[in-house]
Amino acid sequence: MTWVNDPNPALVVLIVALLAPLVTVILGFWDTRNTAGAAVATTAAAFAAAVWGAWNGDASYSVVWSETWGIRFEIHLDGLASMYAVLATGIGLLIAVYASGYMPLHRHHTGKRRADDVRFFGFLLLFMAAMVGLVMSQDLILLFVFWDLTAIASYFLIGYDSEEEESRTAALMALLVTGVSAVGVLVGALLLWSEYRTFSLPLLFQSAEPSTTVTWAVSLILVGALAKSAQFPLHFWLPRAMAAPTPVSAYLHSAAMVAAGVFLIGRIYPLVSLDTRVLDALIVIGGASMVVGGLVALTRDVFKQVLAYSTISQYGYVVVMFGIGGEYGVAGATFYVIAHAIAKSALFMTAGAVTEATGSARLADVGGLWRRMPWLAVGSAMASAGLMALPFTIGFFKDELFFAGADGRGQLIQWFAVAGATLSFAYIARFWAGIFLGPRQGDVQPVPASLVIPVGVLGALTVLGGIWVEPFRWLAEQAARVSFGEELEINLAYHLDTRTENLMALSVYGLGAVVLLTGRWWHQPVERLVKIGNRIGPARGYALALYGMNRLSDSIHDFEVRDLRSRIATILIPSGALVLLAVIYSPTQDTFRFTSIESGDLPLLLMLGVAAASGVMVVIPQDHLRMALTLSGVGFSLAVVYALLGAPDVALVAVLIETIFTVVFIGILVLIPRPILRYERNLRAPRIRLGRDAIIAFIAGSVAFVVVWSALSRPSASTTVIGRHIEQSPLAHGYDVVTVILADFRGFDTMGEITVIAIAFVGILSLMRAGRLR
Amino acid sequence: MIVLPLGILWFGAVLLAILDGTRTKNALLAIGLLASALLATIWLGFDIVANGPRSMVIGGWEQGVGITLSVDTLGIIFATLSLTVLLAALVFETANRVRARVFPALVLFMGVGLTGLFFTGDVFNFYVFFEIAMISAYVLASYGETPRQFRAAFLFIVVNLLGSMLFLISIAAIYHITGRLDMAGIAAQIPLVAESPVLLIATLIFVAFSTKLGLFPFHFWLAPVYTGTRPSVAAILSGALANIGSYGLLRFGADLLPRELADGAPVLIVLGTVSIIYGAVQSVSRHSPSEVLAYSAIGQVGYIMIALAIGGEVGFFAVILYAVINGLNKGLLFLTVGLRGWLVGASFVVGAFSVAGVPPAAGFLGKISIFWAAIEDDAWSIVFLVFLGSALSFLYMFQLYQRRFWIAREDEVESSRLPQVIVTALAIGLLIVGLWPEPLLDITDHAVSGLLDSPAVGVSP
Amino acid sequence: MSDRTVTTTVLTQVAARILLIPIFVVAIGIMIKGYVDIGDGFSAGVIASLGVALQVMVFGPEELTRLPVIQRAPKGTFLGLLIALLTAFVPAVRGQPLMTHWPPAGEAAIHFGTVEFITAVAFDVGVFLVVFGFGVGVTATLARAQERKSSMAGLFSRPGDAGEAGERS
Amino acid sequence: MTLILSLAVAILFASGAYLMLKHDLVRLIVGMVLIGNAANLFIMAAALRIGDAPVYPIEDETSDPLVQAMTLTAIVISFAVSALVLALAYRVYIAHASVDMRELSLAEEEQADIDDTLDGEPEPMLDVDDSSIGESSPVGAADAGEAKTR
Repeated sequence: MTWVNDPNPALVVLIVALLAPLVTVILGFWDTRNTAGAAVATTAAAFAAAVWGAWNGDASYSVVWSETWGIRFEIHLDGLASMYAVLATGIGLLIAVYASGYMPLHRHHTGKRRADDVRFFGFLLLFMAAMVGLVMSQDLILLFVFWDLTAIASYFLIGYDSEEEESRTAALMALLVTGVSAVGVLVGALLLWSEYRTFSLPLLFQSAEPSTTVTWAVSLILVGALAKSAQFPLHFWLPRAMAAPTPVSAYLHSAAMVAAGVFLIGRIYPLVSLDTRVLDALIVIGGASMVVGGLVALTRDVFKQVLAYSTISQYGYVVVMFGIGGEYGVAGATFYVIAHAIAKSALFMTAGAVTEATGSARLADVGGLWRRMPWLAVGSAMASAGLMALPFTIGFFKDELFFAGADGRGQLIQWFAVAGATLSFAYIARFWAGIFLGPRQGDVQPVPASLVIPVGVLGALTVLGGIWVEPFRWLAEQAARVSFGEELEINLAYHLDTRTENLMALSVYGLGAVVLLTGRWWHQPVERLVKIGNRIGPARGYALALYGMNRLSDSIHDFEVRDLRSRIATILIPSGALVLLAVIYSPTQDTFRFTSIESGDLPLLLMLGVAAASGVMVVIPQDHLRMALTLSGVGFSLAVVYALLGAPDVALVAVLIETIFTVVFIGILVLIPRPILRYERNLRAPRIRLGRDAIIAFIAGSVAFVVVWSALSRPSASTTVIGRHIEQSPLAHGYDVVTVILADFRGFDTMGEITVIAIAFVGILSLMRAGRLR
Repeated sequence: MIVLPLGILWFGAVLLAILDGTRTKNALLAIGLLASALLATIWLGFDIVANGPRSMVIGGWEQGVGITLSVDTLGIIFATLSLTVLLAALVFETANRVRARVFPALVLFMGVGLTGLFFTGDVFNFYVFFEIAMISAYVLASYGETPRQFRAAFLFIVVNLLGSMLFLISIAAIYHITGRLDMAGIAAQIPLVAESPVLLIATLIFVAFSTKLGLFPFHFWLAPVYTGTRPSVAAILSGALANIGSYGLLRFGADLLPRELADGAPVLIVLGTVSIIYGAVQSVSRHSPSEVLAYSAIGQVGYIMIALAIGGEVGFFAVILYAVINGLNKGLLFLTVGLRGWLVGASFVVGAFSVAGVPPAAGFLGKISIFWAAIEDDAWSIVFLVFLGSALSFLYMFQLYQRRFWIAREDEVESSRLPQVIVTALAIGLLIVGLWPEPLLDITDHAVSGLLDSPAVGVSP
Repeated sequence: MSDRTVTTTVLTQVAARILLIPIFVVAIGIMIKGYVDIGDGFSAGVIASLGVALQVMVFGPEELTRLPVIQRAPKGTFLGLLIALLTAFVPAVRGQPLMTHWPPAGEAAIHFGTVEFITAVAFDVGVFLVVFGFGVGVTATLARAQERKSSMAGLFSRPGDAGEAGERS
Repeated sequence: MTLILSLAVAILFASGAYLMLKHDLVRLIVGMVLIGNAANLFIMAAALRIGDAPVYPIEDETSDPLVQAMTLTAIVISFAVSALVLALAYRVYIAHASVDMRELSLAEEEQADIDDTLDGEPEPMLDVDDSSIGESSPVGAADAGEAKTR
């Protein structure tokens, strides 16, 4: 058992993470009271495994998943994977603790049953497991599988309160945006395969060279990544997703869903950096997200909305940093994710706790709570300070790296960096101050400690990171090396000098304070701007597309054919068109031939004429009984035709069948009262319809005619088996070749034929014995 | 060995035609027979993958004189799929209580027809088995015995009979120009015949099978029939019977008439495109689940057509894979139609993810193979089209899912447990295929190489 | 009931009764001689069931309950199918291809007059039974439905037409 | 001769198709039977050669026995299906007291309307204002307090 003695860290981390939802669901089914406890315990185990794995480092596991397609189940716990796995499990643990206090309250508000907790924790932990699997995947198809698994988990979590319409639309929107964009990831992977014949990322990194295909592939994958990271213009699903219970929002925004997007950029960064145009596009998209997210965050009143837009804005930073590229850019982006995840989840939990305590979710309705909820205030103050990039928090370094990176890319980017940081300073300060400072507002109820402790822990971590940054720096450095593809070092320290970064940071504090204090002047115009954006923005586009699609669907459904005759016509007419097309396409020379009519054929000719004439006679409106008799006339004249064609067997059977069919036909006609039969006959169809029917019938006839004539015009095949049939009949003890074919050579056909009769018999009996089958 | 599945089904069907199928013990007997036929098919499949196609001339005559039965991997795949769906529907109906004496017998008869036509190497024999399957389907469509089912059955018969007649005419024409009825002989003779009559014949065959599949514009019968019949019957029609269309197009198109298939590729692409868009857009605002699924089926046919038009290794691979997965999806989803309960919701959502092509449900394999075929063909418009279709499938499947399973209604009664468990088992099957796709991919690969090696190699003895 | 007694005369009744026997004889003859001359089990089945149909038309559906052969005919469909299936599948058990008839090709068969005993004849008997059962069964069902209809005339017709419903002879 | 045969097949097929476009169930079935007849005639016409009946003793060239066997099978199958359709037509009449396709279509639409009301409308999102999302899930302080006191 070498496996037990020397376990593979990559596998251990993945298995423990995958077991978490499984164990939780099983224990939850057993007794629903177990659910929260099991969730906390299993996430703790997953976290422990992730930390252990990160410490042991660099393990990989690979096994063939599908030989035919060359897909491997290939995972690698490298620096990048370690960092995200630690984040996902660590924050997952705190979220689980928080949720164990939050969900009973939520249940109470929504009238859910305890059993629903199983669903909640199950999907929450599945989310975590999918994240862990995603970050370790080295095969693009495997990566796609985990990628969509996060989308599935988030879909059910966002739609957790499915009785609310708000939750339903939010879940659908999140699924549509992230699920459909994930197809981009898939197509990108297949494109890369078509160029390099492998799905394996390490192999791709080795062999990929700048080319149009690679650029296209990378762009398609990035569409998926950016949509998941809620970057403009596909950002609109994220604020809607706030309809989910708060622990979900906290997780979604910090370490799971949205982080998956930037993770993917980091994962395929060696391919991304092949084309500078892609990098420039990242800067533009990230920049737009920074501005849009920041402006909207400044105007929002609902806690979770402020935070949601702030996330869009702050992941905008990360994307911009990836776009800036280089050592600083990559390092900054990676480090930023850690700092942001810790602080942002704390703020979401704060929002949830405050709402539970006061019953209000708007900044306008609360204020001055620091006295009533001191621990929460302190914890979230530390987290806010982190996001505001104040010194002695981990957040200071994230901006430091950002500014350092921007420094290399010219003045414009520098100004932009300052502006973005200012916005984020302002909206975070507005958020915290709005809740905890100012005049006292709102009635506070005590909340369970489990809603406050995680905030405190995360706040403490934020400050700890500002003082002893080494563990975080190490994690980020390992990760950034993987993304960057070469050695890289992150140096983080406080410098008391006038280097550009410091000046930029100082100007951010100053400008941020100004923005905060001048709120009453800019608030109105910005709000108006946001409203306009809402009216013409991508969310509007999404809604219109959905609405339009439903309307379009309705209107083309009105054209759907609804009666039988048109349904038949829609088979005959297109067949006519296709046959016409085939006639035009194929060479017509020698296709149609006349063969001579010999004098011996005259009786045959006559009988064919009779058959065709009686066929036409049937069509003429008449009594049903007469119609049945004319129909049998067709059959009998065809029987004569068969006899003339040298087929007495067929003639005999045709006559017999025609007789018994007429008996059955009339037998059924007799069962239907005459007035009902006459009813139809007496209605005269409009002349136009008759004409149209005639045209359709003509088309049908022409189809038959063209195909039949062209086939008959072929000289009969020269090689055929009928000679053998005739020769061998005596061997089969028969002298009527047709009968021998029916009973011996092709007896299997007859076997099938009598089976058809038996089935028809069964059917007729059950149909005719009205009311009960047989 | 080759006759074992057919024999079990055929004798079983005759036996059950005499017994009263509403009795549980008889229905269980039918289930046992169907299951053993399925196992026999799978066993045969292992043998064929290992030792190559098997064939037998009935009556011991020389090939061409007698009917050739010949089984290759392609036939095995479709037979296994169809029998699986039939079995699921039969088990489901048994759990729900069978309402008609003849239901189990008819399901077995349909099994006879389908297995026979997948196993035969003779075009006229194909027609005969085709009619066995169709006539069982005609009777099954009226199962349930309300006016609605009678209407659906009538419509179904009329339209499909028209298709059958066109098919019959094309078979006679093939006989006239080649002098053969065995597929191997036809495949050998066809290239010697001038192009024009063959193209016309191929057109008729295409119309016949497209009508069966419900390709635009031959689809107008499909939605009312699938909504009008009982859920288990709709599952059979869309999951088992419709396979005739995909199999027939592969067998007649790729195997017997490759030249004509290549000629017709542009038409296939145009109709496939329209079908994908039309089916998907129609599904978006349909109300009843079976209607959404019916239109979705029309869209899925479009993918099969496009893959068929692309052809070659990747194209045919996509056709088979997509047909198999689509059959399983539709089988599962139609069975959930009348049911309520959380297990049903969970199973439905697995099916929905499968239709939308989201892993780990099996559907993503089909989506990958279609994209793959399009990319290898450098057909960017098709890549975009498939993308659009898959986006719309997200929309209609999940609008439906949310409407049905997320909005509580007062008149809801949870269905009994057993049918729920059955659909859950099917959903788990879809997940297993998605997570461990290699067996399916491998056998599909095998079938494709059988199709491509040389024309009709699968049908020569 | 009453219509029929009016429309069928004694003459037709007698004719129908007498015709039944030759019809059956012809049917059986066609079936057995099928291998030598035109006709086979299928034609025989149709002819025989037409004979029964004639009886039913003349004497009414209760006629069917009188003759045990006819009464059991519907079940005979499945018996026939079974016989045919056996001739098809039994060779497979012996390792031969399906439907390998006995005696094998070219070998002499046991003769009974000009009638040869070969398994192909058994197959033909199966076909006969299927078709005969079908014919009789369908005829009987139609006749019963007709009877039921005259006893509940007007039930399914349009409002106002009730009086007219059920006529037609 | 081929032309005449093809014309006969085409006329039968066209007559059948014309009848299949009627509203009357019975005519529709007659149309189907006619199309079946056309197909059967064509199988016979597809014979590779025409001559004497293929019955021993064979002297002259015989007709193609294979198409005869095929025609026989096809005739029987189309007969079985037609008989089944007739029975079904009878049940349709019992169910609707009509043999008019238009009434069936009407019934189908009524049924579709019933289904539509049963299954509910798709609910496309129209309101793009997301500023209050995330507020409504916890219901209120009083409510939350209640939870505590329990």
